[in-house]
Amino acid sequence: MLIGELLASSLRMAVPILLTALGAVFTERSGVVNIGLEGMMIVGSFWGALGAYYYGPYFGLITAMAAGMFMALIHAINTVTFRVDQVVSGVAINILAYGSTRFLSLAIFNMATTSPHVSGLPKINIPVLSGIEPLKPLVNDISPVIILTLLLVPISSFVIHRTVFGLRLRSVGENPLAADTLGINVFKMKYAGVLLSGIFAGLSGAYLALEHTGMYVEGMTQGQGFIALAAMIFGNWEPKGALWASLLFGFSEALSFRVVEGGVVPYQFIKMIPYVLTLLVLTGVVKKSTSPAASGVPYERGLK
Amino acid sequence: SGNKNQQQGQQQEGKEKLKIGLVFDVGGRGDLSFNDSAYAGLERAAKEFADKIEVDYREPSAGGQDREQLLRLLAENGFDLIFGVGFLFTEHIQKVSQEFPNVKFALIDGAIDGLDENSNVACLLFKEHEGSFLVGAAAALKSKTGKIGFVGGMKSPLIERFEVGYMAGAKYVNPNIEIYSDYIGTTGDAFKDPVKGKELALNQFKKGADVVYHASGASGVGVIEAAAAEKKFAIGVDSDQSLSASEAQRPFILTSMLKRVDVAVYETIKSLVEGNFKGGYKVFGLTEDGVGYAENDYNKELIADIKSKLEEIKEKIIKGEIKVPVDKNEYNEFLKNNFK
Amino acid sequence: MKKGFYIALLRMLAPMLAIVLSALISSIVILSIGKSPLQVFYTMFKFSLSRMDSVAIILYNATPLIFSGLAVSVGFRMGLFNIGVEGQYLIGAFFAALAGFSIKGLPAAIHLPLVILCGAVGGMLWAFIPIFLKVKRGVHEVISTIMLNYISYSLIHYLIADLFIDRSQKLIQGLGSILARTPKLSPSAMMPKLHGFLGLFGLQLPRHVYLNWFFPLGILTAALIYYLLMYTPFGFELRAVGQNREAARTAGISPERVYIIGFLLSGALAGFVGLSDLMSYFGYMDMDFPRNYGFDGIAVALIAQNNPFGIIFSAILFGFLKRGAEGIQTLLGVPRETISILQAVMIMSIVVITKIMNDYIKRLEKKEEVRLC
Amino acid sequence: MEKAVVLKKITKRFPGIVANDRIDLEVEKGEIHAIVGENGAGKSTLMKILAGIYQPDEGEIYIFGKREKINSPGRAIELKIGMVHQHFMLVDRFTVLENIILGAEKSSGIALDEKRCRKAVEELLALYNFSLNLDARVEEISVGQAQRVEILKVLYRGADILVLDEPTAVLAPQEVRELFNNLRRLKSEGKTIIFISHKLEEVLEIADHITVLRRGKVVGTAIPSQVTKEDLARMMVGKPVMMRLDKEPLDVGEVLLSIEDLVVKESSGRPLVNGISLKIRGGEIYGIAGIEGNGQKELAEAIIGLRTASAGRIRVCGRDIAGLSIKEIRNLGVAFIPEDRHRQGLVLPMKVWENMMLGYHTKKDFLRGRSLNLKAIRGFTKNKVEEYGVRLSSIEQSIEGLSGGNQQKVILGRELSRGPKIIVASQPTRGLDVGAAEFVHKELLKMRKKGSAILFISADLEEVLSISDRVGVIYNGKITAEFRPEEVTPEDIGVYMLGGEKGAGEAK
Ligand SMILES: Nc1ncnc2c1ncn2[C@@H]1O[C@H](COP(=O)(O)OP(=O)(O)OP(=O)(O)O)[C@@H](O)[C@H]1O
Ligand SMILES: Nc1ncnc2c1ncn2[C@@H]1O[C@H](COP(=O)(O)OP(=O)(O)OP(=O)(O)O)[C@@H](O)[C@H]1O
Ligand SMILES: [Mg+2]
Ligand SMILES: [Mg+2]
Repeated sequence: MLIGELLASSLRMAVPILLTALGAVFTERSGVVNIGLEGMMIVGSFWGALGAYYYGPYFGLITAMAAGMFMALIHAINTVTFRVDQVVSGVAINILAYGSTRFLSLAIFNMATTSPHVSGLPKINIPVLSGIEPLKPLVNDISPVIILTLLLVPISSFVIHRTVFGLRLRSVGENPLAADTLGINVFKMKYAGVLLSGIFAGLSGAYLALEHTGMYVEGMTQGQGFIALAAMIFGNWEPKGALWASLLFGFSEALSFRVVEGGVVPYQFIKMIPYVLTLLVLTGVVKKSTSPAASGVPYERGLK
Repeated sequence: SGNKNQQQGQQQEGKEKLKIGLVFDVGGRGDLSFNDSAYAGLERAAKEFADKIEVDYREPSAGGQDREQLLRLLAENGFDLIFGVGFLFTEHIQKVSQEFPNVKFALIDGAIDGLDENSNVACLLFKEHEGSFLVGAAAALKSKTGKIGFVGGMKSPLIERFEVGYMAGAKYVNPNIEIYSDYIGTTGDAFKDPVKGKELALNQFKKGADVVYHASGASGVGVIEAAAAEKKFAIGVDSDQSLSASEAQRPFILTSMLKRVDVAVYETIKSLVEGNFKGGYKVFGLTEDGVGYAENDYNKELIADIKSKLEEIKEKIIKGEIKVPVDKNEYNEFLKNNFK
Repeated sequence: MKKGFYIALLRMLAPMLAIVLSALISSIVILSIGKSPLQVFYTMFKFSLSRMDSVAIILYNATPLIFSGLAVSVGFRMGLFNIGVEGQYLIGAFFAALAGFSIKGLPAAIHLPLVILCGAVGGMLWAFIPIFLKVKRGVHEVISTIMLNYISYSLIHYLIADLFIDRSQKLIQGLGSILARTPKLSPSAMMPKLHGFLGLFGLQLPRHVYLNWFFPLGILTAALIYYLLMYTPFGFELRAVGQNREAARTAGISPERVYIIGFLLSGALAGFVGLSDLMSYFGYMDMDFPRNYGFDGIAVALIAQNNPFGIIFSAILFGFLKRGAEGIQTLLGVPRETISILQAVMIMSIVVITKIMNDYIKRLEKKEEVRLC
Repeated sequence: MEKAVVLKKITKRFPGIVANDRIDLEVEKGEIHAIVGENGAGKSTLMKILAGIYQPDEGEIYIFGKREKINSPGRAIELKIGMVHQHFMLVDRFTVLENIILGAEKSSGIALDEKRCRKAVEELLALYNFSLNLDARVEEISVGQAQRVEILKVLYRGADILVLDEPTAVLAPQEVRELFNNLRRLKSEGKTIIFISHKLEEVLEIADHITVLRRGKVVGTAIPSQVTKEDLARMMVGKPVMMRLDKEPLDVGEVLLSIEDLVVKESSGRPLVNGISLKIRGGEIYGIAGIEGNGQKELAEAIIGLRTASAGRIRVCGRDIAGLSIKEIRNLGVAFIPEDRHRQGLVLPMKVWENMMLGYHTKKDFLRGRSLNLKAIRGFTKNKVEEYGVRLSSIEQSIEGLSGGNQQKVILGRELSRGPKIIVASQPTRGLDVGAAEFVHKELLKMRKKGSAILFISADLEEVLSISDRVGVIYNGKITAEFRPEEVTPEDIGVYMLGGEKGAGEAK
């Protein structure tokens, strides 16, 4: 029972990280580093609430993804078309996301930091599994976005490894010149990778606002875009890896909620658990990182 | 010189009306509790004294480092009374008020040493522990499981006062009650993390609590959401959170601990308008109706059965028959005295 | 020669063009809330540049960013991304505070350098963890520094809210709130302001300005870093490792050694970031101690293309925007978010335009070269 | 005869240089047409224009008589033009199969239909009698195999016009044979082949027509039967070229480099160098011949300390280097000319003079106190640039902008100027034209005369045989045979390079 609760809580905490990390896999695989994911989550949370406030949760999810994609488009124009430093562009995206949501929030809701309440998608029960007692918290009354996210892991994996699109996307991140000589449109592929990451991050933000909390609160992303980046690296640029990394992180967060305060350990140290655990696991698991060979390097045809 | 003209122009304009400025705490307008409450007071005054005052407000940057500059700029630009919302303004108001002896300042929640009636600073202080004591009692009275919870934002002496008052109130009603207590985080971000707020509250509910009180700013949204999801009770804080909650959440908000920052702001402006602004310390407790618990159309029935008991306790506090603890030490003493 | 002049002109022009472009884009934002862009920009410049105190405040704002920009840039120069400046400066500031409040009775001439040293040591210690993990265990520095930032937040909270909280703070009638903060630094640990020095030149700064000796120290540090990078064997090794680690290794340079020393240097610079605020403005460290300098430093360093002197200028640009935001908010009631948007747009247009310009200049220079040979 | 490709007045300018200057070229359908020229003559550029990578500034292109505008590699593929690039264009981390099908995948819906792709590729393999493990990652296969992958990529797309840019630079003679057989076969199928090479014998052997470029211009055309190697070389360079090395008789000193039973393993545990022993004396050049990927790179890297020996011993001037750092080994007097100058030899974005001090930047004469003595370093660089005739505009320019030959001269200047006792030269002339290669050889011979022990590794057999005093053949991490150059022919050695039997032509 309590184990079920712990796992359910882990899952809820892991989902936003996982979604964004999946997006990060796509952009990184196309060779574009995107540290603007945090900002894309921020606009996702705001635009998700905005869309849902006026036209309901489904529309909210769509506006969130569109908003994330729009920020990603800016990043793509900066880094793919103009080939500027990908980190700078990402930093600027984060600032822009912060400033523009606050600005719009004031303009639209007349409040700088919160939206009105919005309702999320109807919660669902998973038919067969919901009867099994220990699984109950995991499969009853859960957000459809959680299911969607979990499904997106094998789907992303399939897309990356087993489709024409995926093969081309990876080739562009590994050796854009080679891809180019084979008639693959490098720019289109990179745009696709970056835009996908924006869509995922936007959805992740919307999950926080619509599905978890029921409103937009400024800063509710709490730096999870960066954690997602870490999860993606930790997961070795693979959707499945990102899943395990996000779950590890979600689990340690959920665990930290459950460590009772007042013992010998000051509570601040309990708050460190997720980060320390991640660090420890990383230290224990040495593996050769296999970042895409041309990650972070702008491409221009005819450059050596 | 254009600048000077402009400034003078503004000052001349301002001379006809009193200029009231307010600088928010981090989080700004829309936090659904503290800042919004201050804003409500400002608005009310603006409406009531529309022909005598004009009001304006500022928000500090996300880290809040420019508080002092904002205060100073308001003072330079001819404002007559300037509020700093939150104890983090303590040092800044102390400094700036000395630079501008002709400008009045009001500090909410913070205490500056050595003020008197003639000072140009008024400290508006609240007895949050008294209000929390009442909602703690309400929680204990309403709890069927004998377990209740508290979720704080960032741990700090101020938030601990909410926690301690709440626990004392609950124990006062039911000495055997079990109280879970959690804090969200270790930075100011803990006041805008509804995701963790919800998870912590959910965890408390799952452990058996059926009423959870929060003092966590905008993170409280998550606590209320958790209560609605679990069909248990949440207790709001600062302003009457039943009013800002969604339709679906309202049945699950037992009450809110009111901290009448709006009253404090309004009263201070009023005193200025009426020409009897006084420096020093203004304390808002149960006696002054500066703190309390909320009753509204949505929770009237919920608290109907315990209201008389709450009123009784309130009287005792006002009369001094109950001494509400303000920190952990006093709380332990409180427990010793009441249940030996 | 004429071409050289032309190129220099283009170089100068790039940032101007960027500023104009971002101003244009921001104008749309300003128009959308029904204010006049011209008035906003006029006010912003006027307010920031026509007042002595504004100018000083801009430099004060720039001070921590110079150090964090330098810290980040040292990392970038050797090919590492130090996102951890954020945590490093908080730990550094705490170490400095600890040395500042716990030691009493030392003359300032000894105490002050000691406190600064402690700041640097704190930053180095916190930087040592990720670089040690990277070199010994292959842990990616981006992940470890992100984690360590969060860990530092909690650790700092523990240190200043529990362990070293100033217990001498008094409440009024048991009310108000004491701050979760350290005791105050001894006066001998406080950095003098620049007022006296500038007074010698007839410049009178208002009392409320906290511009202090960390600003000149920042410029000096930038110069030292420049010298280190360009004129010393270690600086050369650092750049070589950053630009081609394999070639550097082949040439007998140990990248691991360079990483460790370089990252510690970066951490030491990060240790300076919080000191200007701590030792001149606050005099204590509390839970409200300024955040995000580490992240701002990334933008500062990259806009300056990791050039130490460029960093001074981009830090001042950031300081200017911050001051300008206060000005237009106070004088015109324009929300400060407008400036955040302006800032983001400005960063983007600066990098985009300098990129286009540089490509163009490179082409021009190539033409020149051929004619020479 | 139908013309497959006609180029008219093609001009391509790069910033500051005219890479192709009004080039006319006619290639008949079904012929093998060779293009030769010095480094930087503009051969690759011209072919890249044909492949859609560069756009010509002026000029016209006709493919099978039709005027075409080839504005992207995709368009070139549509026109059935395929190019095998000088630097392989392969995705190292992909499998052979993935590399071949990339961009022309067969799919079912959105999914990749791997089965159909595999079948199509296997048919091609059978047709051309290629053997390749389709599931091997490209980073694991040999250079010869990688080249086959490149050719298959082109064939898979059904190209009718094949462009091969220096395809033989890294192949063993037997592999070259095999390649030529395939080219002839493709020719007999009616495919048109354009072939670039610095190796003039090859060109004379395989080509039907030859076009010679010099400094971006066509300086002549020839038919192989009517010209000699020397004629071609003269056309290329514009003056007579000496084709043979003048080597003074051997005058050896004591053993400076001695290697005993050296084993170097990959991180996975597979031995790359598997028990090599050799001794080199001062004044001696020991050549290592072998197909790339047989452990020569690792052997070189073990000597300089980039890899650690898992067994065996390396002694430099009698001193065991186990446990020494690269820097310490270099200080013992070991100079290293790495095979991949861009990856290991140079820091490309840095200036010429900065590259000139790389690895020697802590030498006393480059320091003043604890700082760099920039004046001394610049002065040193200027001297070397003059001495070696490095063509550049300024020592302040980044070394990226120099041609390969000139980059190599900088490395030589740097590594040879401190009187090294031992020189490890790994593929030092790869990609260099005859003139530049000759220069490298002369410099190495100078060092030999001065008494250095030189380990000379090359895939180019002619070269190894002409410069070395002794030649060892490396195969699978072992020295499988050792010769004196005058005792053998390239073909004999080729047998060993491909793993042939011991004893066939072995000499003591
Ligand atoms: N992308 C480019 N940008 C600028 N200059 C270039 C570029 N590509 C080639 N060049 C220049 O054009 C000239 C011709 O180069 P190209 O690569 O065609 O020579 P090549 O004949 O193939 O030489 P090699 O024998 O070394 O392969 C050289 O001077 C080179 O520096
Ligand atoms: N984008 C570029 N900008 C400047 N110079 C270039 C560029 N691309 C290539 N070059 C120059 O063109 C010359 C030949 O380029 P190419 O791509 O043909 O390599 P390459 O012929 O194999 O060189 P090498 O064989 O000498 O290593 C080189 O000297 C290189 O420096
Ligand atoms: Mg070429
Ligand atoms: Mg070449």
